[in-house]
Amino acid sequence: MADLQSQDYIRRSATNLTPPSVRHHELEVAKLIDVSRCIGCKACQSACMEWNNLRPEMEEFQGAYENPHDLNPGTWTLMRFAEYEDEQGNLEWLIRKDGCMHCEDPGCLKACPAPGAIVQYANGIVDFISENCIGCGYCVKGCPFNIPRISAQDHKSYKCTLCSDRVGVGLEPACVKTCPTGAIMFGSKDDMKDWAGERIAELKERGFQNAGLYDPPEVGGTHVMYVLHHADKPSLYSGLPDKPHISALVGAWKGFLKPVALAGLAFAAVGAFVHSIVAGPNETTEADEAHARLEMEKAKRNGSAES
Amino acid sequence: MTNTWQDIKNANVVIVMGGNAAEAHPCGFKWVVEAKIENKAKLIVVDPRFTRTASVADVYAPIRPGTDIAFLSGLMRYLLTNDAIQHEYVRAYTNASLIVKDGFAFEDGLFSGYNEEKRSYDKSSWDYELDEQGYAKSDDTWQNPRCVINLLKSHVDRYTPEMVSRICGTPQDKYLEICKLIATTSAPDKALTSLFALGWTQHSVGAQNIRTMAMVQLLLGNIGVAGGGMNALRGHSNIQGLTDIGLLSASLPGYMNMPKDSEVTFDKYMETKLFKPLRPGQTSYWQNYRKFFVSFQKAMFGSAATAENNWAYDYLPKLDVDGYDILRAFEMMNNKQMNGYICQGFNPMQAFPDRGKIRRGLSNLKYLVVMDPLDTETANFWQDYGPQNPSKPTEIQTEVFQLPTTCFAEENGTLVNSARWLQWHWKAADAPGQAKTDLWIIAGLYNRMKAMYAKDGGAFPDALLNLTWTYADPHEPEPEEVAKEMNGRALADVNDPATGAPLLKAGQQLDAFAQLRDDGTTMSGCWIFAGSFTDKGNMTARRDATDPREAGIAPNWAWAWPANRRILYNRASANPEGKAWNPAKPVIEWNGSKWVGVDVPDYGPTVKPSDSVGPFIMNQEGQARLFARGLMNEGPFPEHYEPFESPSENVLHPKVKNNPAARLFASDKEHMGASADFPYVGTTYRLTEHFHYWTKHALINAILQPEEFVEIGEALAKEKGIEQGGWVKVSSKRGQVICKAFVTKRIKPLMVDGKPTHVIGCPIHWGFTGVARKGYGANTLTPFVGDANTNTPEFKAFLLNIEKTSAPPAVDVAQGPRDAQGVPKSLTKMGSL
Amino acid sequence: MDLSRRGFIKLTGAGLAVSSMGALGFGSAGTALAASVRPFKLTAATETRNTCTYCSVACGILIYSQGDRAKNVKSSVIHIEGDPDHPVNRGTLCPKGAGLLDIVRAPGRLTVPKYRAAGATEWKEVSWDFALDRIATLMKQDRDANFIAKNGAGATVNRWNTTGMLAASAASNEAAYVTFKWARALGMVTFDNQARV
Amino acid sequence: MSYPKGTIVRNSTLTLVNHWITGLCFVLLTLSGLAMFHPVFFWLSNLFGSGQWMRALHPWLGVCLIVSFLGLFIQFWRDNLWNRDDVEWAKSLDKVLDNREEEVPPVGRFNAGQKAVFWGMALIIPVLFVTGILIWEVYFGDATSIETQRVAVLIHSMAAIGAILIWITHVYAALWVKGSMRAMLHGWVTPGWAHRHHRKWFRSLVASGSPGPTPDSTAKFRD
Repeated sequence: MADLQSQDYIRRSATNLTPPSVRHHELEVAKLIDVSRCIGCKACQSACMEWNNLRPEMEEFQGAYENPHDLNPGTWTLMRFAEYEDEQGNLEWLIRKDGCMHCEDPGCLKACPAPGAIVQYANGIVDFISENCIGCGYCVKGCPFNIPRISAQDHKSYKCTLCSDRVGVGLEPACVKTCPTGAIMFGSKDDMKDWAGERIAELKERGFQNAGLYDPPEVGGTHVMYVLHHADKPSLYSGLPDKPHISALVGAWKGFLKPVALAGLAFAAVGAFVHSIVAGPNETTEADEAHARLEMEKAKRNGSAES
Repeated sequence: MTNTWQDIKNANVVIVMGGNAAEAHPCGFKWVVEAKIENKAKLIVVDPRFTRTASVADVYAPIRPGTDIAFLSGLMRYLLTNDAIQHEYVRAYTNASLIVKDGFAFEDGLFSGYNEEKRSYDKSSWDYELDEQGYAKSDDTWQNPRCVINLLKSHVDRYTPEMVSRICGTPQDKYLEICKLIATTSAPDKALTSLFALGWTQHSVGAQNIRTMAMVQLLLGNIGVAGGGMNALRGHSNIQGLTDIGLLSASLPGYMNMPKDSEVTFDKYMETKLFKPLRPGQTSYWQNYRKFFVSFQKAMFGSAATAENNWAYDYLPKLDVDGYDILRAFEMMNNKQMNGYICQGFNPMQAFPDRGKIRRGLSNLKYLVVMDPLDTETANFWQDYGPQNPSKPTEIQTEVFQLPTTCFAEENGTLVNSARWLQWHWKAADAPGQAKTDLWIIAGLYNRMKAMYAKDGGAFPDALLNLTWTYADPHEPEPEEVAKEMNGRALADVNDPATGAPLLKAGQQLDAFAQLRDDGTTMSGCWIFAGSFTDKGNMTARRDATDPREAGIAPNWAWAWPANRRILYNRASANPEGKAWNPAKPVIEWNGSKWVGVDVPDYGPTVKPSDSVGPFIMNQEGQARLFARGLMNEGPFPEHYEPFESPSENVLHPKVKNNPAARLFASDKEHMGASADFPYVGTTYRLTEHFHYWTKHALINAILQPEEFVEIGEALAKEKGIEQGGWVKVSSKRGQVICKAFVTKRIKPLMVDGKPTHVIGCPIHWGFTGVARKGYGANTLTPFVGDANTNTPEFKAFLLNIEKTSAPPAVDVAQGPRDAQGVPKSLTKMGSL
Repeated sequence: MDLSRRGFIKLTGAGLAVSSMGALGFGSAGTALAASVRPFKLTAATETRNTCTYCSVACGILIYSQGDRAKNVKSSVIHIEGDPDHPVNRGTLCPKGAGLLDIVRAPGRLTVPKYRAAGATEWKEVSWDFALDRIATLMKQDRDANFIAKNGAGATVNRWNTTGMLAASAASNEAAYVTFKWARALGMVTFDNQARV
Repeated sequence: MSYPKGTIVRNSTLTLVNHWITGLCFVLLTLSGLAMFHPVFFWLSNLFGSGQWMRALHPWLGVCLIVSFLGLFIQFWRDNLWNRDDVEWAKSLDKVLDNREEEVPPVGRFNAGQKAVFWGMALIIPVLFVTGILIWEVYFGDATSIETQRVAVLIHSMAAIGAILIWITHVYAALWVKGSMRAMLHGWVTPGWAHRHHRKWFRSLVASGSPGPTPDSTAKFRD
């Protein structure tokens, strides 16, 4: 666990010990995606590929502007396009940058069975440490946003790192820097919330009465937030979950089942042990052998008589 | 652009029409978003498609491709009838008050002086009535029915909202909402900015599209002010620079004109360049033309250009036609009138209309030279790439050279951006393999030809042998040397003509074009660049981004032509008394003794407001022109003409359907389709993921948009049984493309003259080279006809048909050229065939 | 000329706030971080200011190349991102600009002069001398055969219209001007550029 | 296989091999499964070389297990059918646990406890297999929805815990009832063992003169 030496972790997958917590005074960062400013140009996607040296497979045109057609191990962020007509028939092209939300309470980390394969830094970034990843796909099941993807080549899970390598040296993530219209902003979580407030006020002035911030409390808030013009209906934006939460099934699996199962197994083992002490072995006695012999001989005699 | 990119943030209303700024210029578009946020600006988008720009617009209206003039003329009518014009500005700064000659008329779609046989106008009646001193007559009261403003009113009167909607297919309510919003910027302290690009230029009425909007901006008083202007968002990193330096068939550097056949002598040439003021006291800066020209000739031919030989006037070729533009060049090739062609970083197989004609033209050449960093379709036009390029190599007798060049990352130099900034860039890496700079290659050809002519003689070698070539290394001039040459320097000591005080020492770099002389004592390769590389250093390399008052000027960042001026016509940002129209955003103001402000005045720095010198100092009137005089080929006022391929009649004047002054070659006339066979309106455009035909070589961009497709509306898809992502055959009279269909809600049928009209959108980015999937190229479909003034091809409005089809066989989509048996080599290599 | 961005700022004394990503990077405190996050890849790369080659917004870019320009290094570009000091783009780049690396290092980049003889079915790699000699010869032959010194009316026109040229739209002004000089001195009139389309 | 004189064959050689393959698979699956289930067991992944190896092997072991268990099932299912004796036996479970088996009603080849283990495993192993397939990321990760997989992974874990509990009972019973291990290692039991634990089975063999494991085995009883 040499990596804990960075003393930057606040959570580490499949680890029951408390990470170093003396250096707790770190700035929590956040990325704010203002959907109302986004022009869907995919610069973020381009910069993400470039900075992270990713080149996913070139696909075919599949009847949509989404290219590739979904997130994949080499596509950590993806512009999703939804043509939406409201009740009055007004067309809106709702374009959303999809990618890891860096939850405060990350479902992937909760589900991960490999110690240290998923970590959360004190600045809020949830990062996958490939060295420790075993490729089980539990993070996929744990994530409320359907983000992680397992590589078919190396069987490791991949997703946006929020450019932890850039943030670690004091820079902003590559997608943030490149965003031509400033639809992606980066800073402290508090500052981003303030800025979102200004943006929402402006959107309301422009007639978007339901404008709001997407920082879902069900996952403890996220370090990637959206300003939405229709915050009442996040699912309009290519299926952004209305109320994202770690599935109850995952909660059961990673929550109560773990202690209950351990207790059950321990109970069984201890029960057996106690029984072996109390009752002792069940041994075949000489009497049993004698009974058996008698019966066998009797049968033999009967058999001979018959023959 | 008249203004800067950052200045867009000062706008109150932004109109994106004739362009798609968010997709084609995302980083410039940030300033629109900034205007929305910081300035509470409203964004209007008018486009045949609901684009990504429209996705962030406050108001979007659809329009049928090729009908912008009707829309904008209707807008002018709205402004004039609702008195939503900035009166003081229009009166003082435009030619609204000037009186037009009696002979000028407009009837049934034609202006006075039309010659049907020549398809051109005698423009002599398109001018002002002059007084005895040769000045234009004027009526500031606008009572005279012949004054420009009244002629304009009656000219646009036909463009009622009903008529606009009938022609454009734009719903009236949306149209009127836009008119109303734009009208708000007629207030002196409000500004509208117009952002446009090829959506306006690529029409047979391209120049008039832009001119119409410029007139709107003048009526609103939005030229020269912060947050206003006409902002052409240029497409390529140095397309502005190449235009500035005159690499166009009829141009010389600094927007001087190539001599014509008729201008047999230098004096004759200068006769048309006198630019005598048309109003009293005006500057008419082009009066200095002779200084620019002589200094240019001195730069070109050095001591061989003398007063005695008329500054080597004969060394320059003379044009026998208006221009040898690209359309003419390929027409000549098809007629076997050309033997050689050099494509320097240019890919006409993708970029020019009617690809079949381009391929046939190149096949007729004796030799073709392609200089490019990338493997282009043009260089490979002779190869068989299957249906996307069905050439037969053995039948093509063209010798082809493909010369590898460096790209931006591997060389130093300046590029001129859309806002006229010259920005120096530095070499970051070595060239790959044997790739060489353009400077090295051109120098190599120059030195070889010079040696051959010096040794063997030949046709008129004088100009070549006397060309200035004084570079330290004649085989590869240093960019700094050439930059200094364009800036210009004194060839002898230069003194102030008024005081006799010494201004410049011989050999000293010029600080400004005002120092140019017509006596051969100065030289400057491109007069508008004078001041860019002075004895103080390379001004284009300046990196001070400070921007006083965050005005969007950044005066010390790089250098802008002319004279480091960032907003053109900025004198018009102040009222006639010299006070800013918008006190919150002054550009320059009169402080009692001189003009001061955040920008360099586009005006005499000490010319008093009371002198009544107009702000448009390059014009002979000193005023901007609502009436263009003879400067436009199809009329001094814009008029709606249908595209050459159009689904509807010209409802304004059925007899004159198309631009009467546009040139159409006879052979191309036969290749124009009729709406009976091709019932849908096609338009071509770029997608934000790609840059023209380059980024199909860049894997990242190929991943972001891998394959050729067309966009169609749901109604058309339903009518034709086309599925989302299904294969379609798109055809015009000139060719066909087989690609996928993107069925979208963003294109809706338009009601044009009572008929539903469908639009098919054709993104242009795919070809048969590169890492992206192989495509036909939208130019397979487009018509070979150009704008009447610029001959820019009509890519934006033509006729198409579309049919559902089945997926093509694998061999037809396989990458790479084919072998002699017609089998793609990429497949035989893999052994899968 | 000092090619680095920081060097230039010092040179001009502009005194701007500079985002010095190269200077940051890994000190001793960073090594522990490196155990978990990916190491910052630009720590000692050479940074050069340039301008995006695509559209006319002319975004400022920072090109990072491998190597410190030592004699024994052939530098190659490893990363490109926006120049935060540039007043127009302020560090941002569009999807094309953000992917510039892939055009600089495109598989379709040409590295060797090639020649295709009349009727040939294949390219042939040739030397620069062969290519330029042959082009110059072909041009001179055509020019000498078709040059129009005087028109029908006997006026000097010194025009050559049987060989034409399309000039680049992304070449520098300097390349453009030298091209202009050469082409016009030859009397070339069929001479145009991308502005037309 | 040869057996000592006077012994009864409890399990055929095929059964022995089949059982131990099943058992080995089960143990390895338990070790790897527990490693992926709870952090306190993750160290067990080292037994497989690494976490990645463990993750890769686990599902393949599962495939082996179900094939192997199918063999056991075919061999054992008939003798594990429930009958009245089992009810009686189950009623006397306290006596069984107290090692007073002589007071327990006689049973056939398998007693009710063994049958419960058999049917428990016969039920759970297919469940583990099916749910395991659904969450086998490498091949079936995209085949079903994530929600389905969440259900599957929860059922898989619960089923596995159930299987392990049964297994603990099974192993303990084998250790507790002396002679059982030998029956599974060498195949034979003493007549006394058979008489004590599976008297009806013993008597059916004696009556048929079969050496075991079933009355209809062809070999003659050995002296």
